[in-house]
Parts: sequence; C-alpha cells; structure tokens
Amino acid sequence: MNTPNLHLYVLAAPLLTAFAVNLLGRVSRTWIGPLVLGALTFSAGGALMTLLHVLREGAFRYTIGNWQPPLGIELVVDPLSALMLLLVSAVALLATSSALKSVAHELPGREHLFFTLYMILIAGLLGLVLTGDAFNLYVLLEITAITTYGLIAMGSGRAALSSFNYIIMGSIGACFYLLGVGYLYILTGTLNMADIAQILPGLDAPAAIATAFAFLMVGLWVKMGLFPLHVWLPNAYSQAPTGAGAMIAPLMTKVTIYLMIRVMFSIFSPDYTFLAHAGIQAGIVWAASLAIMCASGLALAQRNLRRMLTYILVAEVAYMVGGVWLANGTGITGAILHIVSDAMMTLCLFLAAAAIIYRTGSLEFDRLNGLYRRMPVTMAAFTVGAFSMIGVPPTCGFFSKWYLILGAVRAGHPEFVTALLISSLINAVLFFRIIELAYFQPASDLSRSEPQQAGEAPLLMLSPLLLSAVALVAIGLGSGPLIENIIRLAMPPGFAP
Amino acid sequence: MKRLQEQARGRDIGDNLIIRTAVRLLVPFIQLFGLYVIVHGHYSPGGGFQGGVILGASFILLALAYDLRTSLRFMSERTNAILGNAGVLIYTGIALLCALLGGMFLDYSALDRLISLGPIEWRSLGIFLVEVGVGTAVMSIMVSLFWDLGSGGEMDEGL
Amino acid sequence: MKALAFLATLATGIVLLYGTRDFAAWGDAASPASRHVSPVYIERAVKETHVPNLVTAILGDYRGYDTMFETVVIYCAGLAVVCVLRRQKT
Amino acid sequence: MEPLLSEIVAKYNYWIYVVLMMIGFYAMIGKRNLVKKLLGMNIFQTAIILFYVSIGGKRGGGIPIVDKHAAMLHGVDATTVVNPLPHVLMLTAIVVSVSVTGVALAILIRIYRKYDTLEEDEILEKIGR
Repeated sequence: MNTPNLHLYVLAAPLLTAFAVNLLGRVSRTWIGPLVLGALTFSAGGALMTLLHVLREGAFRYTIGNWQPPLGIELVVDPLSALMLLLVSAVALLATSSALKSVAHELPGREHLFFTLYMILIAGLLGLVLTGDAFNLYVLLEITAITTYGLIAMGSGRAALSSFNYIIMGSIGACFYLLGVGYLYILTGTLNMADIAQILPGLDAPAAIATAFAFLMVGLWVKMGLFPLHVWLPNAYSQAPTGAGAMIAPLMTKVTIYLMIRVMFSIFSPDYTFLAHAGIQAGIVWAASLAIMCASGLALAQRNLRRMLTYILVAEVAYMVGGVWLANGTGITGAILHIVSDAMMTLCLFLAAAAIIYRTGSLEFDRLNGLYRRMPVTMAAFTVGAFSMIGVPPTCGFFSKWYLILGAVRAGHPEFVTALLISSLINAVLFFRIIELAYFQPASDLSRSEPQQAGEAPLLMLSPLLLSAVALVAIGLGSGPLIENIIRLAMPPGFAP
Repeated sequence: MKRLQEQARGRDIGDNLIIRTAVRLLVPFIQLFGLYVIVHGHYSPGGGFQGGVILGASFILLALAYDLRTSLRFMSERTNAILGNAGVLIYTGIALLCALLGGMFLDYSALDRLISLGPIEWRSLGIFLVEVGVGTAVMSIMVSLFWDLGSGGEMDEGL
Repeated sequence: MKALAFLATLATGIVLLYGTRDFAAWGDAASPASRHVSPVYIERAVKETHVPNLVTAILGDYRGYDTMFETVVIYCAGLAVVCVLRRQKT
Repeated sequence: MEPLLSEIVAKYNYWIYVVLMMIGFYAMIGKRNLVKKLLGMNIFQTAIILFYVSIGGKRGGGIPIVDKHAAMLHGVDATTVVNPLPHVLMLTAIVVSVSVTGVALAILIRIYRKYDTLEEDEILEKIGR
C-alpha cells in the first residue's frame, strides 16, 4: 500500500468519519465507537507508514490538485512533519478510546455532536502538520480553534465564559498571524513557504520583514499560551469536558510549537531568526526562563489536579520555546524531543485525571485521599507520568530535559538551566504532594459513602492510560535511536544534535 | 431569552399583512436568484458562498416575517442537517475520489478516467460541482445558525 | 487596565505602520504582489480551467484545498452552535 | 513633514486599515462588556479584510472576470486585471470570521442564560460569590 496519497488518506479518514458520525450517530449511538476508533487506527497506521517511507526515501513535497507550488497549495512531508503526523494520530487514538467512555458519562445524548467536532479537530491538526502554505496554515488554525471553542463550551460550570475568553484571545492570535502573512505577501507576492524563503533573503525591506516576523511569532505565542499570554489556557483546558481536555491539552500546544519551528526555519532562515536582530534571541530565552518559573510558581497555588496540570503545561510550553530559541542543535533537538515526550506525558496525566473523574467525580486535592488503594492501576500509570514530568531517568521526560539543559549550557544561558532545574524541583513537590495524599492518607468518609467510588476505571479508559505510560518509558529508553534516526534528519539545515 | 421573546410578541413584530405578503412573494425569487448566483459563478461574480448565503437568507426572511415554525415547515431540521452534511461530503468526497482514481488530491482532471470529457473540461465541471457542495453546506449552516441563535437553541417561536 | 490596553493597541499600530515603510505605493502595478504569482493566474487560469471568473477558478481549483477547509470551518461553526445552545434532553 | 505627508498619501490604504485595526483591538482587550469585545473582533477582522483587498488593487485594473473567447485566443494582459488572489483569500477569511462570530454569539447566549448579564465585572463578581 505504498501510494503517493497515503498521507492525505491519513487526514481524510478522520474528516470523512466526522460526517459519517454525524449522520449515523443520529440514528444509533452504537455506530460511533467502532467508526471513530477504526478511522483513527487507520490514520495511525498510515502515519507510521508515511514516516517509514520518508525515512527510507527522504522528504518529499506534494502538490494538491497537481498545480506547481507557487500556484497551488503544497504539502511538505519531511521527517519532522511525518514524526508529528504519527504523534498526533497516535495521541488522538489513545485519547479517543478514553473519551468514548467519559463522553457517554458526561454528555449523554450528544455524543454524535461531540465526536463530529472531535474528529474534525484531529483532521485539522493533521492538516496543520502537513501544510506548506502560509495561508492554508491560517485556515487550518481556525478549524482547530473553532472546534476547540465548541468542545470547551460543552463543559459544565464556567466553561462557557472560559470558551469566550479563548475565542477573543485565539482570534487575536489568528489575526496577528494573518497580518504577518499579509506583510509577507506584499513583499514577496507568494504564499508558499518554500517560495517565500527563497525570495526573502534577496529583499531590501528590513522594517517590513521584521514586522511580519514579529506578528507571526506573537500570533503563534498567543495561540500556544506562552506565559504572559497564557491567561485563557488554564481555564479553557481545565473546564473542557474531560474527553476533550485529554486530547486538546497534549496536542494543541505541541502542534503550535511545531508551527513556530516551521515558521522560524521554513519561512525565515535560521540566520535571520537568530542573528538579524541582536539581543532578541537572548531576550526570548530570558523571557522563557521567567515564564517557566512563574508558571511553575502558579501551579503551586492550585488546589485542583487538572488546573495544576494546565499550569504545568504552560511551563512546558516555555521549555520548548526556550529550547528552540537557544539557537543551537542540542537545544532544538531537546525541544523536538520534548514535543514528543511532553505530548505523551500530558496525555498520560490527563487520561489518569479522566479515569479518576470518571470514578470519583472530582479532582479537588482533598478528594484524592486513598486513591492508590481504590484505583491502583490508574495511580501506577499516573505515577509514571508524574515521574516523567519531574524528569526521573528511565522516562522520556528526563532525556528531553537533559538535552535542553545541555543545549542551554552550550549556548551559555545559565538562567535557562536554573529555570529548568527549579521547575523540575517544583514539579517534584507538586506531584509528591498528590502521591502522598493518594497513597498515605486514608480515604475520607465523605467519598466512602458514594456508590460509584469503588474499583478501577473501565477497560476502555484503562488500556490507553497504560499504553501511554508504557510509551513514556519506551520513548525514554529509545530516545537515542529516535534522535539518531529521525530527529537528526528533522533538524533545520546547519544544525546538528 | 424568554423575556426578549415576550417583548417581541407584545409589539407584534412581523405580524403585519404587508410584510407577510411581500415576503411570500419575494422568497421564491430570492431562492431563484441564489441558485443563479451559484450556477453562474463561472461567468459572473458569485459562487458557492454567495449563492448559499442568499438561499439561506430566503429561509431566514421567512422565519423573520412569520415565525420560526413556519420556516421549519418549509425545511425541517433533519433535512437541513442532512443537506449540511451532504454539502461538505460532496466537496471532500470529490477531493478523495480524485485521489482514489489515481490523481492528486483535488485534481479534478483525474475524474476524466470516470467519464471522458477531457481534463480541462473536467476542471471546469469539478469547480462547478464543489461550488454546488459549498452552496448547499453554506445555506444549511446559515439557516441553522439563525434558528439556533434566534431561539436560543429552543427551536420554538424564534424572534 | 484601560491604559495598558491603550498602550498595547498603540504599540501594535505603530509597529504595523513602521512595517509599511518598505511597501510600494497603493495600486502600484509593479509591486511584488502584482508581479510574482498573480500574473500567472491571470494569464493561465482561463486556458487551464475554462473558467473566465478568475476568483472562482482560484477558489475552486488552484486553492481548492483552502476552500475545502473553509467549508469545513463553517460546518464546524453550525455544529458548535448546536452543541453549545441545545439543552440536554432529560 | 513633507516626506511623511507624501508617504501617507501614497499609502493611505495602510493608514486606514491600521486605524480600524486599532479600534477593534482596543475594544477586544480594553472593554469589559463581552458583546463589545465581540464587536471589536469583527472590526479587527474587517480591517484585515480591507488590508488584503487593498493589496490586490492595481491602478487601471479591471475586475478579475475576463472574456473567455478573447482570453483563449490572445491571452490576457496581466496589468489590465486586478490581482485576484487576495480576493480569494478574503472570501475564506470572511467565512471564518462569520463562523467565529456565530460560535461566539451562541456562547454569549449561554453566558447570559447562566449569569443574567454580559458585563465581565458582574459575571466575575457572581462567580466569586
């Protein structure tokens, strides 16, 4: 099955399934599960084959509609995007099988609406990973945004207000991005990333190029929730329905960081990004270091597991932004490896949170008492995820952090090293507090009286959780070959791990 | 939402013989014009979005002049949802069909292998087909947006 | 808060205007945007697609991928509104 | 003063869009009423649409619909037709903006149902209580 269109079938499968889910789900709910899981399994398999194909034969470009690149829209399938394709489809597959249970529990009667939006969101993320056209990127960014607004607003409590704030911030981000693309279009007359990259160095327009670069970057930073621009993120992600949160949280920010890497290296050259404006590169690393510390500090103040996780997520975003802006091969390797490992560990922790919420109905810290006795398997997986977040050796969190720290040392940014170490320390405090609560404290009488509290989560939630925990260790142990065989090829020209 | 609806009912908005008659006369022509804008998109300003919005506006006008139930009588919620899905499916289906027939994604000239018309004619026809899909989807979504926003999701009286 | 918002707005506006310094004057037929890709569209679209309305030709064919996702966007919007507004049937 | 004035006159389209953009952006981040924020978003997006459409402008250019037979026989002179690409892009952006506005309005209706107000301060007060 080695067709040239395979990577597009990966994208088309969830998209077409979304419509099928909407049509058939009205008739009968039983169709939804098999359809969704089948399509995503197909996507994950296709993504794996695409990655193998790229590794074997090298990167290739694909023109939609058979129009030559500056005219038509071009897709870029290089090792980095193929890796992201596999990551997105695998994470989506794991998150979905857990979401099937929790959505039936939280939103009864609206599963078909939920999963239609959900599948389109996955298709949008896969499209974002593949695209090689600056404007197409905006359209896909808006697809992922609109589906996310809808999914978040389906949550209960303050979800509607959080979703509205997200709409305002997300629109600012997208509009800034669009302005940046407009400036580049005026200067170059094309929207194709590779074509822009070819024309830009020959232009004599420093002010306009700098403006375009600034607006593209700020737009993406708003979208990914880099620290001072993060205000919408914790509310939105922690109040979404658990099924949606478990996919949005691991993927949205990571894919946006991937887009930032694309913009920095595929539209602009590394030379321009890092060297054209003195002080910018060092300034952003400083800002990222501050962001890590502030976000970690804010995480300490939270009293709800999912809110705490979202603040850790904000800190992790700053890890990766800082890692990319370290401007050396080791830092960028660390950032790319951290995209993979952070997606997996966020997935693992959010899936554990989903399982806990499915059984106990709450994630407040004082309700977590005695969870190890009641849900041993869930909490074991949670512990693996927590260790990875802290950076304990056999898990992948350690290796990516190691590369980030090594990169920071080589680039001479002690403040970034300090921030990473302090943040790891804070993570250790955060997670050991929970582990202490859940392991040593006896179950409170309050929760004992509830009928639902006994036992583990259902198998459909438990198996993706365990798989993601195993994946954390596997990626950790296999990080050497991963870097050697994939990430080394995915580096921008002129950088080596 | 309920309070606003009470107010609207108290002032008899739209409950006017002239408006109702005029709307009843206008709606078929608006729909005809919408169809014209969709199918004539190749030769004059227009296309799927514009025509779809005009078609949707005709139903919205009905809902404004009468009430929401009247427009639901002309097009049920179920039909509307199926039309919306069908519109998007036409587009994505054609895109996928091109790929399955051995061309690139969205390469309409690949459809030539299905019925032989010549690749360039197929490009023209392909554009037309997707515009029809877009028009259907946009009409259905515009109507459903109005129904939902106008009645606060209740699908009863509307504004 | 308001002052901060005003300052941010002002800064954004100034940066945007500063960026326009390098642009060609409005309506200049020799500007890069009118020279690089768009003439190719104008000259070849009719021959390659048999559609005299260039906007339709580009929308439906050259950039059909964008348009496909744009249709999906509006479909999502309709669905999201239903998701948000319809009350749960109890 | 003289060079600045001639600069403004030559590129007045950018000045207009920047002013509109600033109005919208200020409303989005400075206003406390949720509907005003949404209106600000619409103004912002309109500004961007104007910006793009003005890029496509060409002095002496006609509409981007050509005579099919003449074009097939003799080809088209690119300078006589405005740039159609920004128009296409903005059709997409308009649809996106309509969609976002629709979703935002739906969410506002839900917020109003729950809190009975659309002033951000009052909502936050009600949540705090």
